[in-house]
Amino acid sequence: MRIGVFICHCGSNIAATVDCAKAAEIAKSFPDVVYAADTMYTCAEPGQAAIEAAIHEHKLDGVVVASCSPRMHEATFRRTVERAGLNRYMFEMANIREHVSWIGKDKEANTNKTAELVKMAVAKLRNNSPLTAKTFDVTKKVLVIGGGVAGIQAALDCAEGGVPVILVERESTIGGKMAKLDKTFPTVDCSACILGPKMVDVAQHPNITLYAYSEVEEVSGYVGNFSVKIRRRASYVDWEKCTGCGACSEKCPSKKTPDAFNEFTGLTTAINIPFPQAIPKKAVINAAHCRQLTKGKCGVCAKTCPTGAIDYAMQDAFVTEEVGCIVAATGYELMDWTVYQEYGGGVWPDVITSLQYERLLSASGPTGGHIVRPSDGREPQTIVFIQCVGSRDKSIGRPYCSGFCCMYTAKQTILTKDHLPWSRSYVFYMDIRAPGKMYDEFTRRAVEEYGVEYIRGRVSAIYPDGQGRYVVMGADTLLGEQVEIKADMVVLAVGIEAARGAPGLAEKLRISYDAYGFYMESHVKLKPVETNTAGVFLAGVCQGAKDIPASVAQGSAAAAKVLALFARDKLENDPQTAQVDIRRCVGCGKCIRCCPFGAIKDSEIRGENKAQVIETVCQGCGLCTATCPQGAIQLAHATDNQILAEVNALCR
Amino acid sequence: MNYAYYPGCSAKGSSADYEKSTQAVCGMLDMNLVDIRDWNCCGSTPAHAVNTELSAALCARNLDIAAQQGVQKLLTSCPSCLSNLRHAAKRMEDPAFHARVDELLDNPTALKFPAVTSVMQGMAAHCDADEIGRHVRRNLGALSLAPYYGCLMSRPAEIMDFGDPENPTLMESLLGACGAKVLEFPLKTSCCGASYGIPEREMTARLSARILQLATDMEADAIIVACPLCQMNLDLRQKQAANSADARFNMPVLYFTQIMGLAFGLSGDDLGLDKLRVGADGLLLKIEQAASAQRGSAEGGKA
Amino acid sequence: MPVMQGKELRIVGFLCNWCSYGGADTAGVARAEQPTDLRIIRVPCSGRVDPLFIVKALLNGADGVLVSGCHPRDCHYSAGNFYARRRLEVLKRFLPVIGIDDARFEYTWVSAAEGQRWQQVVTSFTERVHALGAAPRIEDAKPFLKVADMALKPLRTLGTGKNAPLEKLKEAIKAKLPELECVIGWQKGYDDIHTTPLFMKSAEEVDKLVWGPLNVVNTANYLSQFKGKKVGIVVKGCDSRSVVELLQENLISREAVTIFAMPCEGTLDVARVNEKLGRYTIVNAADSDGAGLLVTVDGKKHSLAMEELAQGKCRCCTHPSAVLTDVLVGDAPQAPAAAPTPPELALLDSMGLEERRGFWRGQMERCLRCYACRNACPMCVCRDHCVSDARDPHWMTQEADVVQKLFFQTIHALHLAGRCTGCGECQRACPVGIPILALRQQTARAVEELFGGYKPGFDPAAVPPLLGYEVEEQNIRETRI
Amino acid sequence: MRVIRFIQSDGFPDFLARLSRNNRVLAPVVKPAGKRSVVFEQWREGMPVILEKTTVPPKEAVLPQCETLFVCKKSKNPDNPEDVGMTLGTVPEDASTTLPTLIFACRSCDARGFAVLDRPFLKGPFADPYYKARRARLAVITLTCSTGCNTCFCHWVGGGPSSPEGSDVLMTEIEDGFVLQAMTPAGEALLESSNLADGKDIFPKAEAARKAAWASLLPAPDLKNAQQKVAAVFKNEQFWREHAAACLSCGACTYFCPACYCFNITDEGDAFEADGARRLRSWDNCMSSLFTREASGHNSRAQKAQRLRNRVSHKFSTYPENWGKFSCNGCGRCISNCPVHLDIRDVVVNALAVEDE
Repeated sequence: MRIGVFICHCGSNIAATVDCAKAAEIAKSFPDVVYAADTMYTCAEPGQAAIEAAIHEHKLDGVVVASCSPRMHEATFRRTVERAGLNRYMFEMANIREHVSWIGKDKEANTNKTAELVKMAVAKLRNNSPLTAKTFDVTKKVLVIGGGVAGIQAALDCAEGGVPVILVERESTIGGKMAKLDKTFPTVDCSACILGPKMVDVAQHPNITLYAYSEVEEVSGYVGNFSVKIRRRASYVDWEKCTGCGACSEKCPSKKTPDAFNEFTGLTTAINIPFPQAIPKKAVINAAHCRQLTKGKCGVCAKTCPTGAIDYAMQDAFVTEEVGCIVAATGYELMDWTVYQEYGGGVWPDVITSLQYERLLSASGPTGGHIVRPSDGREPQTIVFIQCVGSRDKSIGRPYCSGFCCMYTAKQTILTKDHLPWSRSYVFYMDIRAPGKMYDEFTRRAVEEYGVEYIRGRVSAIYPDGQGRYVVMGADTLLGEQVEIKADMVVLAVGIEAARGAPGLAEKLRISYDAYGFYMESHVKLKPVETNTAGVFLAGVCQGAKDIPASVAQGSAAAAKVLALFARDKLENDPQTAQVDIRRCVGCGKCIRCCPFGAIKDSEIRGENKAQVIETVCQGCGLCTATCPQGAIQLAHATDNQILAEVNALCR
Repeated sequence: MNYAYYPGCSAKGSSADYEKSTQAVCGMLDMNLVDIRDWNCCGSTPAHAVNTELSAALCARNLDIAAQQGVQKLLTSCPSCLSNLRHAAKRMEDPAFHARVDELLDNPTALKFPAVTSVMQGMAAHCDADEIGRHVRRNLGALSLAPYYGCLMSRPAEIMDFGDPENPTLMESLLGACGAKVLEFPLKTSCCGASYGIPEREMTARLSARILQLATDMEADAIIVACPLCQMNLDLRQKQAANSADARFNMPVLYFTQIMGLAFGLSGDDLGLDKLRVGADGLLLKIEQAASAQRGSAEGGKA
Repeated sequence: MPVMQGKELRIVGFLCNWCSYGGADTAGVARAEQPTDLRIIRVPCSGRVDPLFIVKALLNGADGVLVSGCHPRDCHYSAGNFYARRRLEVLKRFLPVIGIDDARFEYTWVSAAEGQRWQQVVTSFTERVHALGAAPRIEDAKPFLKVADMALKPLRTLGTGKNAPLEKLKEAIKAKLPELECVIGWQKGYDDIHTTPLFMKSAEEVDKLVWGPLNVVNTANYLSQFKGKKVGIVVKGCDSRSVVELLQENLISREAVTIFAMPCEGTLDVARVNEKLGRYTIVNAADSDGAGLLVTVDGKKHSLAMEELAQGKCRCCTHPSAVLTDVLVGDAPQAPAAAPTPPELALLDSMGLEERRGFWRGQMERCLRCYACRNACPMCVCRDHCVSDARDPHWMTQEADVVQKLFFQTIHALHLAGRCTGCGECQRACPVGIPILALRQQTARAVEELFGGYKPGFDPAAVPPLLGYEVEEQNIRETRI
Repeated sequence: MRVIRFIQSDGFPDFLARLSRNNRVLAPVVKPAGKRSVVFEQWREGMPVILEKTTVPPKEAVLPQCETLFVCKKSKNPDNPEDVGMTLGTVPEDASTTLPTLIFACRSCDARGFAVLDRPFLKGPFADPYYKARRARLAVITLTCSTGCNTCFCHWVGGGPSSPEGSDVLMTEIEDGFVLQAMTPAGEALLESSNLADGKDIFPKAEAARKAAWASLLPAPDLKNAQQKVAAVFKNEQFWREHAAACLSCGACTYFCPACYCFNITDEGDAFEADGARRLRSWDNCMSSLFTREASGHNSRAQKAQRLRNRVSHKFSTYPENWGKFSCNGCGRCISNCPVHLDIRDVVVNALAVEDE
């Protein structure tokens, strides 16, 4: 080989504590090095030009740059050598700034260390070989998982961009949590009024295929070419025939079915349509409460249905869809707040969650929009709102802020005053977090215009006073006093957690999730929509707490990522993937067992089992290489011999 | 069956009725409580507030004596004693602390102390609900009882090992086994004011009043306690509490052993009921009335 | 390039690209001053770090090796560091057995944000290595030869299988033989006190089958070469555990193998038998009295008592009966529930690090690299593709020095971690009697301690510990720096 | 009759010390191990010698397990990094190259091994200089065997317990001492330079002992047709498959054979490093599949049956074809060291029994 070495001064960043000229001189003694120089700013235009010139002049076929971290400029210099006609992988970098000049002042030691790092880079480079990316086709179709507002937005934006969308929703209707809300902050406009049209758009858009009451069963493949198996759960109603007339529900004799859509604040029928604006507006039988399905006799709905859509024998069905990208928008759930024994642990009927309160406020809710106590149906006079129930509480393992509770609590107090003008509302809060546009003004309105009493402090206990009311004991930390309020109703702003089943889906999608089940974005700041699995994007609360505007924005952002990816007809892989030497492979399958990405499969070659890497799925971690005892599978650009060359440069 | 027992100072004075009823009820349950020899005060409230090591030394001496007697499990009635003994045992697990305390005591103490637990837990471990039920001679079904543990019995949870620190339920089980109607009493672990009855009389009165008020509002016939100090604040100072809340209370405050003793058919004398400031006559009357009503209906049935 | 004399020591770091390398960058950006000894090798993931890189460095002059990856759950590749944690922890427990101070190797987790922590990690690790000083090299150690006491008291009744229902077994084999390519067993070898593997294809050949304490060869070794064919195998308890491992690794399929088993009463340590008999020309007679063999060689009678001459592994064998069978003939004998530390390992346990280095130097000097150990190992599945002779990857040179030889044994031991059933064939096969089993026993002990008492060779469906992980490891204490 | 000397049983330390003045004396010693292992080691004052047949043959004295053939070093012109100079470095010296080697208490079979090695290394069209250098300075004192053993069969293949081939001195144990008989001029010189007593008078005792040893051997089969018979079964795949079935393809047979001499050449190290690049010659093992694996991946002996056939054929058919003698001396180590107790005698005897087609 003919290797050129460039030692960068980085102005005085490196040169102040490293003798760059001496290091370049030492580098000349290394094997295959035919050219070595020290340069002032290697990354600057003249520095890069010097590299290109040297490649041409000295017929270099490999380049080592000793400068800053490769995390900073490896991509830069790879482009440089590529411009000069070399393969981008015939380049190595020695980090002599972050790892040398900036962390020690001993110039002799630093110079020696620089020379050794260059020697290691040269040793590795001598074992490098050119790598080229492979191209492959893209299925220009996207799967959106979750039909809440984030998923709806992502689906609509993709569909508008001309991409066919498969939208999978676990419940029988899309709309998610937003569909359950009465009004939205900070404008106090009707949630159903702004979400409803979007839901209708989903139903009507020619590019969107909606699978409601369905779940993702299996995901295989890789960016551009995913294959997704979807389980369509048995609804016991043939949706092809169901017109959504609701006659079944009117006649259903099983009227004591818990109403999940109404957050169990009321009862419904075993066959029902969750709410009038449901999309799709189709009936579903709750199998656990249907008399026909549990006891084998009833059949009222089947008799009632004018289109004969009822099918008690229906089984789960499966469809497989081929897509190029996946957007996960699985949303959230309220955490199980009953761990708070001091708030009654779910025992006191008039201590309810904020989402239950939304249903009480909602005109389409179980009380028709009248605020009444679940225990006795009386209108409450004093309502206490407690924030951060299950948020920012390390004692129960929930250290994070749920993000939007401060705002909806303010909204709920305002709505309460509108509904019950003579009522009094108290809010126990830790801090008011209202950083959005018009948000702080909104909370101030609650305090200043609606006379809501905000008390900064926590509630230590709630207990019934024996007379039908509740004593709320708390602290007012601003006044340094204990507070006791006799309340008729208590509303808990319950913290959120990732949707039920989120980790399981993450494993199917091969994306990471945090300790609370929220999906991990690729980079907290710079890649908030991407995941570590190429082609899988995130939208909405599944990635972390966010309110409606942010969820919608992220839905659009995910769609933008999808559209950008689909703007190309072919995709390229990163060629730093594992490669199998089939002569050495004995087909023991240890690599297959370990691969975190399912990127290795068992294939038969001339009657023998051999490992085969799916290059487009391989992410280049090298776990397989460390696992294979005979070294038959080697991660390109980090092969055993390449790493051994570096070890041998240091230890012999 | 013999159990090593640490009575604590109150048992010999202000809560002699607790002691008397405890001995009586345990006796009926075949729990023979045997005092450890030459025990001393646990240090009560003041000691640990002044010096942790000196306080631990007082307890360690008791624990060491018990250990030397070969005791495996030591029972005590008073939550304050229990707390002190258990805290000391925990702190003594630290070898350095152990060494310093040994120095204070002029004697090396045992490396392993017996486990200390409350008489209430001891009782529950000794016999099950059915066994307790077998001893019931008086039907308490007419009574609504408010179980009140006080703040000390279950806290801190990691030291006291008394179940859910906010919502212990052991007393409910025992009272329930005796046939009483036990109220879900939300303030069961709230503070009564404890030893602040003297320096902060107003505050104590207010705290006790809250408990008494709730019990009254919930139409409890009595508050049942397990702590001498709670009993004193709620019973002896009931009038002070009433004054502070501008209310009137007439709430008997009995030790759980006293009400169990009543259920077991023991007499008021056996249980030291005469020591109560708010008498239990009303309770006894209600039990009796209910019993005669039942007899009446039973006889009526015969007729 | 030699280290700077008196100033630095040779410390090699393997850092994952995504977290720790970034953490080291962050430390640099923060100008967090650090000792200059460390040389960092950037790898994609801590899971890429083959523990053998570390051994290679430590055997060839590194004074310390540091591996750092993303914090658990933060791996860029989701699980690489979980695998790394298990493998590196096993390595950490292995190093002392070859005389390398485990304090010279450390692994830890540093995120890209933790510049300060990185500074502290480098500083404290460098200080630790400097406190230990320059690493002594194995080839400089004073040879220290010591022999393990193999004549231990057996924990179970040993016997010669004299009353084992061999005829019944033969009938069973004959019954199944028509469906099978062949059945692997043992036959009389070149004389009456040596047996050799038998491949039965006909009823006449079944009649050659022998049973007894001379059946030392692990028949499972031959199974994988019959992959794709239906074969039968006669096993001792220990052999059956190798069969289970082969099944676990998909090297054979359960349907294709028929397992015939008889409970084993122990086998003889043939090397010690040979030593006891001395040089002889001919075996005149051989018989068994149940407690041992009675042989007459060159007209002289010898009693080969099982109690005295059984293989070390047989004395405390916990599973004399096969753990997996299709045809089991005979009744299972009594066996101890757990085995004590094996004698080879106990010997090493009794030594200090310097003695161990001397021990291995002295032992390895006579190794001829014949690889009988490797080829006798039923779990050495690389077979003709062993890295010992490969140039790509080029882990070892062909030089006949102690470092290469010990490195090979380390490769074998680490490749067998979590897979070795302790059958001892490696050691038995060694013509010059190097007690290499101790190295495998050490990895087995580490695996057992670390992974909930896992013992290989019992459950074909189990996930081998080093091919799996737990998010929260019960027995791994993670942060040492 | 050549020079004959006598040494008392307790006279070895003095004798060896004297020999060690000018020689690297390799003598058998026991290595403590779970399995008894006897190896040749350079004798040093106080080292207890054991007069047993060694586990490892003395072949290493002339053909080391691994030897550096040459060292190559590269250096650069400091002014012009493109100008790379290459020099041959010095091969690190060790006792095997600096001193003449004397093998003490060799056995006849092993001594005959040197004769087997000499033919291809010295007597072919090209003499191997590395081998030649060591061989020229090798002397062998052979202890004649007093009995046969269960695995050895020297008398099948032209040798015997006191076969002189390859030995400079034959040493035979008699009552309270040993008779040493020079067999070559080198042996004569060696004995003459010693201060041992003359042994001509008691030589008959030695002769009697040797005869007794011969007499103790079991009868040998006639191998005069072995070369032709082994060659004849060459294509009988079934024959070789059956005999190789139990073989593990390890090197215990070849590496411990005093007459196996196949080697491999590899380059290790880096010419720019201080220790340079080394060209190594190391023992190779024809039982390993790597032995014939070509760079293309093709392997002409992929099956172990083919490899066993090669080993046995080489010893009993092709080597004799070239050199007129078996390249097996019947030491039996391939039998005793085989992990699965395979027996080369069976292969040969069975080959003899195969009816010609």
